[in-house]
Amino acid sequence: MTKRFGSFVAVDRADFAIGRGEFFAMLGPSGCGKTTTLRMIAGFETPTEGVVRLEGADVSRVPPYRRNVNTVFQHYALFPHMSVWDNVAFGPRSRKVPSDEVKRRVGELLEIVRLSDFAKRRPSQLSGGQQQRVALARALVNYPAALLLDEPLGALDLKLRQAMQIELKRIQREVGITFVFVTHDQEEALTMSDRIAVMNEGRVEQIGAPREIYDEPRSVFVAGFIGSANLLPATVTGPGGEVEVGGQRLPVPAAGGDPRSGDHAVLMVRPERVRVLVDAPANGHVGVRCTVTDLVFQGPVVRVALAAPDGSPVVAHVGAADRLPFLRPGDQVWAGWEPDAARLLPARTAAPSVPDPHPEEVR
Amino acid sequence: MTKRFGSFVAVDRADFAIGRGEFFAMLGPSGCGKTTTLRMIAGFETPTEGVVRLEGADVSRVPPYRRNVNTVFQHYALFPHMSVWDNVAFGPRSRKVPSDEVKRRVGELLEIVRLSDFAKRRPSQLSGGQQQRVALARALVNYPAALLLDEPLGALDLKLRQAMQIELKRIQREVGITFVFVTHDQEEALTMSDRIAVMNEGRVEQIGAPREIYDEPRSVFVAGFIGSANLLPATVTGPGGEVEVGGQRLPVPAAGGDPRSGDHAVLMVRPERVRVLVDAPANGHVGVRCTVTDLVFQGPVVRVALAAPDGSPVVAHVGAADRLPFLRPGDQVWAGWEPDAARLLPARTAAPSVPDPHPEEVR
Amino acid sequence: MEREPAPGVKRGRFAPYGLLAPGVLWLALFFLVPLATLLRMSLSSKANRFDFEPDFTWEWSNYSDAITEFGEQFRRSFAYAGIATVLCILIGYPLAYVIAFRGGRYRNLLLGLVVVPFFTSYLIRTFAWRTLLADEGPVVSLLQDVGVLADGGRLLATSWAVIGGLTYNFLPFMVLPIYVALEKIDVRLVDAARDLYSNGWRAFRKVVLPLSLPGVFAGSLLTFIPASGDFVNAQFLGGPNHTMIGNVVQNQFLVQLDYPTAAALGFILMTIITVAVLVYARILGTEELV
Amino acid sequence: MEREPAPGVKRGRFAPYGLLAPGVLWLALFFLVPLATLLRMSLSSKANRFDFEPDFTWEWSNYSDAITEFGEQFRRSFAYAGIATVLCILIGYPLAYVIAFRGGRYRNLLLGLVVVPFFTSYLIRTFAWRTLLADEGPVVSLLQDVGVLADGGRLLATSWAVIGGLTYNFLPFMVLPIYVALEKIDVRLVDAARDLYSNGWRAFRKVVLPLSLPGVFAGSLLTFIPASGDFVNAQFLGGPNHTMIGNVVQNQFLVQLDYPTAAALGFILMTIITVAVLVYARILGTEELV
Amino acid sequence: GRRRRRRRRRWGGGGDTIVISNWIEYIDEDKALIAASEEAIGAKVDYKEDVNDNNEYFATVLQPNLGQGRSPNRDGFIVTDWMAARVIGLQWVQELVREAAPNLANLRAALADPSWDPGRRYSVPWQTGMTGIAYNRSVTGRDLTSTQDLLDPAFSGRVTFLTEMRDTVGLFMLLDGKDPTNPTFEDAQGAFDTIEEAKNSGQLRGFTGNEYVNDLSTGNLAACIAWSGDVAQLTKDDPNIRFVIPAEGGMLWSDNFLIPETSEKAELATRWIDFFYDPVNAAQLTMAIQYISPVDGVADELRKLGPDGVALAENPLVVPTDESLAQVRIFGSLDEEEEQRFDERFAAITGA
Ligand SMILES: Nc1ncnc2c1ncn2[C@@H]1O[C@H](COP(=O)(O)OP(=O)(O)OP(=O)(O)O)[C@@H](O)[C@H]1O
Ligand SMILES: Nc1ncnc2c1ncn2[C@@H]1O[C@H](COP(=O)(O)OP(=O)(O)OP(=O)(O)O)[C@@H](O)[C@H]1O
Ligand SMILES: [Mg+2]
Ligand SMILES: [Mg+2]
Repeated sequence: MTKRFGSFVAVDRADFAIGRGEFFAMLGPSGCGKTTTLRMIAGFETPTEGVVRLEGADVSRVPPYRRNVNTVFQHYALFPHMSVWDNVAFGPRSRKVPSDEVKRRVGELLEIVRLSDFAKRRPSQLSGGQQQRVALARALVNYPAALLLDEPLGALDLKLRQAMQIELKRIQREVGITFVFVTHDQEEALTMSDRIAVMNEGRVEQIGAPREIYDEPRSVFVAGFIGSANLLPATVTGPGGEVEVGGQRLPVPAAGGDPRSGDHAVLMVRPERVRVLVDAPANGHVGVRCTVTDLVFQGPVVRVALAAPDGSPVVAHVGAADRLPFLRPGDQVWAGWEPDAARLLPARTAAPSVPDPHPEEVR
Repeated sequence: MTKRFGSFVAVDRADFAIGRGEFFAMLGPSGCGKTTTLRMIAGFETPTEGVVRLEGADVSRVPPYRRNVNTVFQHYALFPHMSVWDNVAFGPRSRKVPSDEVKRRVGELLEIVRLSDFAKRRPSQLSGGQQQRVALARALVNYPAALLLDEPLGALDLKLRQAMQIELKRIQREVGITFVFVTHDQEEALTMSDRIAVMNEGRVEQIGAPREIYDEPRSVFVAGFIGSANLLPATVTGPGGEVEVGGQRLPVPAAGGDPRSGDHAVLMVRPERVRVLVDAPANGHVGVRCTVTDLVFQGPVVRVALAAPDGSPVVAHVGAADRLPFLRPGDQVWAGWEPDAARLLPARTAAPSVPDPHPEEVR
Repeated sequence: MEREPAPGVKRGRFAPYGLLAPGVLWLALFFLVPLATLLRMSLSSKANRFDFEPDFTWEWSNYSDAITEFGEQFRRSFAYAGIATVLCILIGYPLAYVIAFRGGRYRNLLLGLVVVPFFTSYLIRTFAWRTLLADEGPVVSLLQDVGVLADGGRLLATSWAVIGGLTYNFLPFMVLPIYVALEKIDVRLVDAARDLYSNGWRAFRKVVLPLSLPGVFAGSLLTFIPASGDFVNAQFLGGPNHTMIGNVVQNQFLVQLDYPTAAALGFILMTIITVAVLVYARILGTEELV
Repeated sequence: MEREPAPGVKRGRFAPYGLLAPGVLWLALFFLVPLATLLRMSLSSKANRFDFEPDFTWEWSNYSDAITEFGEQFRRSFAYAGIATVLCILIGYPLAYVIAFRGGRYRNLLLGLVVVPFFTSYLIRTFAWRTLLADEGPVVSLLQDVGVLADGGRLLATSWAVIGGLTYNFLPFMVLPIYVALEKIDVRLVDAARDLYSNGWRAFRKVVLPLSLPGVFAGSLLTFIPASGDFVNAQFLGGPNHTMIGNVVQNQFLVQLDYPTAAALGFILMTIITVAVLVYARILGTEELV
Repeated sequence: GRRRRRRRRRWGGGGDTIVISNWIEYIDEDKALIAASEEAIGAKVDYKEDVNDNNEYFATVLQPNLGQGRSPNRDGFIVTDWMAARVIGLQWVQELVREAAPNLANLRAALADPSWDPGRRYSVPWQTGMTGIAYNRSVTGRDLTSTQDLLDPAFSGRVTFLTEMRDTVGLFMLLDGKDPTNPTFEDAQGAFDTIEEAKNSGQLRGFTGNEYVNDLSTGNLAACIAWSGDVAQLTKDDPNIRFVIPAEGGMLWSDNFLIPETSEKAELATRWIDFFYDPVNAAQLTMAIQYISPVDGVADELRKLGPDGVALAENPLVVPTDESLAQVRIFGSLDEEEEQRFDERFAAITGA
């Protein structure tokens, strides 16, 4: 399906199926069309082209209230004139659920989102995170067949987010809801979802299980967008999977496609697979010579920034438990990795980490 | 300073100083009073008790427009009747900056937040993340002495967030702005800030450098809130720092205070310092026997959930490069760590990871 | 509508204090002085018809007499004005709604179409209605054809003509405030309601309507107040059996020169309307209103 | 005020279609028919004075005659109504502002205080003003004391009395819509403006005022339209040199029985006001308005 | 329509009923006279006080009904003479049933033969009054005698004229030496010019209905054109308020009873008005409302009604002396076109 606002293409031929009971995450840079896609699924937007099918039936023209789908809106859209309790009770009451059942369910959901004590307040008297939790409760209380969540946990602190993630998972297990999830928290996407769709500029770039997306990205964009990745410009030198990187020849397992000798490509290695070695890599490891440029403490890991001989940055995440040699910027070291930690990706012109809207998209 | 809404205490005797040019982060569970604290600094709330000083002078009653402080609001508060460009130009124009200077600055800032092509749109025509970036640009364009940011990057994807973090750091370096930052992204807080204040239920629990907060938390709440922590109930058995955990005696460096023998305490170990060992820990490591309960792939690390003999959960983060024995739930293993990886904290009644508002706070 | 200040906002600490001055001045000049003058007048007694400075004698009988004598006109005024207000809501709300939510770029034009007929003067409008409702006019024929009206039936000089005229004349006073209120409603809230299984009607009833109540309330005041004091419609569209309190007041003032009675009538009118408005506010939900 | 639909919302797809019916009915019944009747009448010519069913003869001279003959009253009407509207904004906006933003829990009460005096009838209010402005009345004495008014000066039967009366009578029509608009403004936007170095006045001018313009516009219409067609104030507060077009219309209708001229006057009035409103809308910023 | 006190409405039922429209407060307060008239004619009288203004009554009751040949549901109504002339001209009224009304012979001779209803076939006066000048002696500081005095610059801005065209124009025609009993538009030019100039120079404060009485008594006005009936009351309370018939002459008007063409009870209606032409009943009416009665012999009957009656009989504003009657004129009838020219010119001056 495609959606245009005037001549602006917000979603461009997105085409995917979501299985029943699946936990489906959508990732993508800001403004790439995630919210618009969700809104089409929920029924607030009619696709300019294409159709939306729910359980086989074309629902492109079915109004939202007849789709058994609920949404947690990015902007919450809480009813300002109702108390928290009434906000949450809105859905069940619309469906004429008996009032003691409503009471029970709302109580339960407020308990889950830890807002039982705030039931009588108006949304405007809540903090941002509290409002988000009300939005979550308001959608969950309906036990819908599918739940569309637009960054539902973005305003919550890590602990609460984790607790909510667990609750969501539990509800999914118990009720069998299909979750479609927009998030900017990659860890969240990777931990929670069965499959992930990575979107870019209105197009779906890759769909797959988290591990697949992480370990076997199909494009430079996906590799760069999910997790961090060292992307080294490479030239294919041999058909068997040998490339030249920064003047050095390295063996590499080819990713899909059949790179021909001389092709320009990109070699990807995840920072956590990069080891910082004082000596040239040995026992099966390969690597390039680098200069240390920076060291940043990041809680569980230390981030070591290096520069390859051709100037490309290489980052290594070194666990606190790994005994790291004492390094200072300027030191010469080796960045090494096991050959299967690297992947060869087709080169792309656009820099993947800068999701700049192309000028021709806006008129 | 203290702030009450009616009888509800939103901020309770927060008392801290922020140095000039400092990057100061505020962390805390949802609804703990971060936004309220920021609003008092910015001048939108008058403290019920206490004063706010800016550069030594009491400004508690100075209106916001005379404080050289700008805010990025949690809800953006973009002017709906103005274009993106006019929103950003609002501050400089208020200060009667000459119009070509305004043009230059606004252009520059829109460039930085990557919205140059959206300058003519209304805020309602932007995606959530784009709106947030406008809010950021609108505050930054003033080069204020201090910038208060209330989750300014929450709606941005990881890449863009990182790019923005770098821009913020650069601006701080160049202009010497003091940043006060509310975030739910701990990595952000830990990487970017000079000091961190951890708040809980309106109170500031600990203030310190990121490393200090992470490595030497002063309370169970802080330990549990920042990063993940294994918190094992312990009983102090010897004055020299020996505790009993799950039937085993372990040496441990005592954190502040002087635990007396027999005291109940909590032993904290970060998951990334925990190694999963098939055999009893050796060469200086200590540890407890555990049962594997779950394994989750999380991108850079594998999260191994264990259960100590007394049932307390223990989590280990094992890097992808660490050759992990093949494990299945139910396997018996050892959770081991170096003695200096553990810290002994005073026990607390309230479970720290559940920031439940206490009923007596709400009337 | 209750709109609580956003977290911890003290509304209007930012109000320039100078702004209070007009308010105080207004209170004194426009509120207290005329009201006091009127109150005094309403409790005075005239020595004779041409006693234009009646003595202030706590003449409460002005009130009781006015009520017994003109009770019928009072009842009629409030009945007519009330029905006209309800009709204005019934016609004006959908109009405002359609314009605000479905008007798209024609909103200005549509709003214009609603308001433009009212740019002709009040009297002309009333006269136009007279032509419209005339015994040989289009409306009567239509109603007779469909059988609503008996063959010899008429509309002019009936209550319905007066009510119709009031409704017609005060419609923009209903449409505009409702439009202003509707126009501000965040459509995303309607999306949310529809997402939560509310069909259009329920979404309207539970979200749009409550949020637009201040407009309905303002519109009702702007319609009911002038309608209940009106005398033109009753005079030109109604018969002698359909006079309203406005006609009585007009007569007392212009013809009888009985200012105390007229003032008493004004006060009674004011009291009844005030009570009516309070009751109305409560029905709409006071708490919701402001 | 422009409020663009939230990302990709098609406004009002949810509008129950039945709601359109009253709109169409309204258009036909209230807009087209009376307007057509009136237009026809305005182009008819009378055989003699008591010809109450004039022939439709494309009598354009009705228009040209009306303009040449009553140009002065037209000018005066628009001047008075215009000044009264401006005064209503100047008095009413601060009032509405203070109530909406500083009223707190007294908002209902304060709003009541503004509106209650208008619950007395229109005529009574006008007469109360006459007492107020009388040559020996409090206002004249005050103005004479402070020297604004010469010793023999008076207010009654001057333009100022008419303008004052119009202002007083139509104030609630200004206050209520502005209040409705102000009441919906998100105070957090004001916070944002103040944060960005705007003092109260600039925050007001740049944020509150633009966001409240629909209310000001609606209020201006509700004030200007009836004020420009009014005849009561000019009759009772003004002198023979202060008559307005409403008085002319009244005279044409009631005394001269010249319905074609009256209808032509109505149409001219309508045209001029429409143009004035369009100009006004452009000044306030059309695009901003709806 | 003019005087008031409290009244009670009573409802009669059954039998023959006639419906009469009259000005408000134009009958005794408790309507004993209506009850008496009912007895006299043997039918119920539905007495409606629904005439406020001639033009308005014409526009709201007469024209919409009689203009389309429909009954206004009235068997009699009372309007001022020029309006009576108009409806007679439009043939909306029917002849009185003179045979049934012997008392009508008591009509004062001066009123018996107006140019617009020769021989009073269609109309008889209900009450009459004089138009002259009223002034507040304490403001003017002198007595006024002529219409010319209204133009005294000393009273600038403190003078009003009447909106009733025939009264105002009539006085100024007399001042101009023209005869308003046979008015032509040419004759009236001078009067119109004078009035217009008074307005333009600011001499004139405005054109009024009878609300002038208020301003006159409070001193806002120095002098004005006024009706005798109003001033009769004012003078009693404040001797400084005075009424004169100008030396050049004043105007005499009457309110006339007419029977709509559609009425089927013309005879009953005629008998009803006849009741008030019995000098005894006429005196009762005068006692109650203190206007000038059109009935001969009222003065004598008044004197029989005690000291109040005697006082009224002596009051020249209620029972005018012969010489003051000699000074007043009735504004003559205007044909349709002339009337329109008069109305238009006058409206142009009053600003409407
Ligand atoms: N206007 C108000 N009236 C009553 N209580 C309020 C109001 N505004 C905020 N609160 C309460 O004060 C507490 C602190 O709110 P605050 O907005 O400062 O939280 P926060 O730390 O910013 O939370 P979050 O991370 O969810 O945004 C919350 O419990 C909230 O419910
Ligand atoms: N009403 C609208 N008119 C024009 N363009 C719009 C409108 N709504 C959204 N867009 C544009 O469509 C694109 C996709 O918007 P969408 O809200 O789907 O993004 P998103 O992926 O949800 O982004 P974010 O992560 O920032 O919320 C954006 O570039 C946005 O500017
Ligand atoms: Mg989005
Ligand atoms: Mg907050």
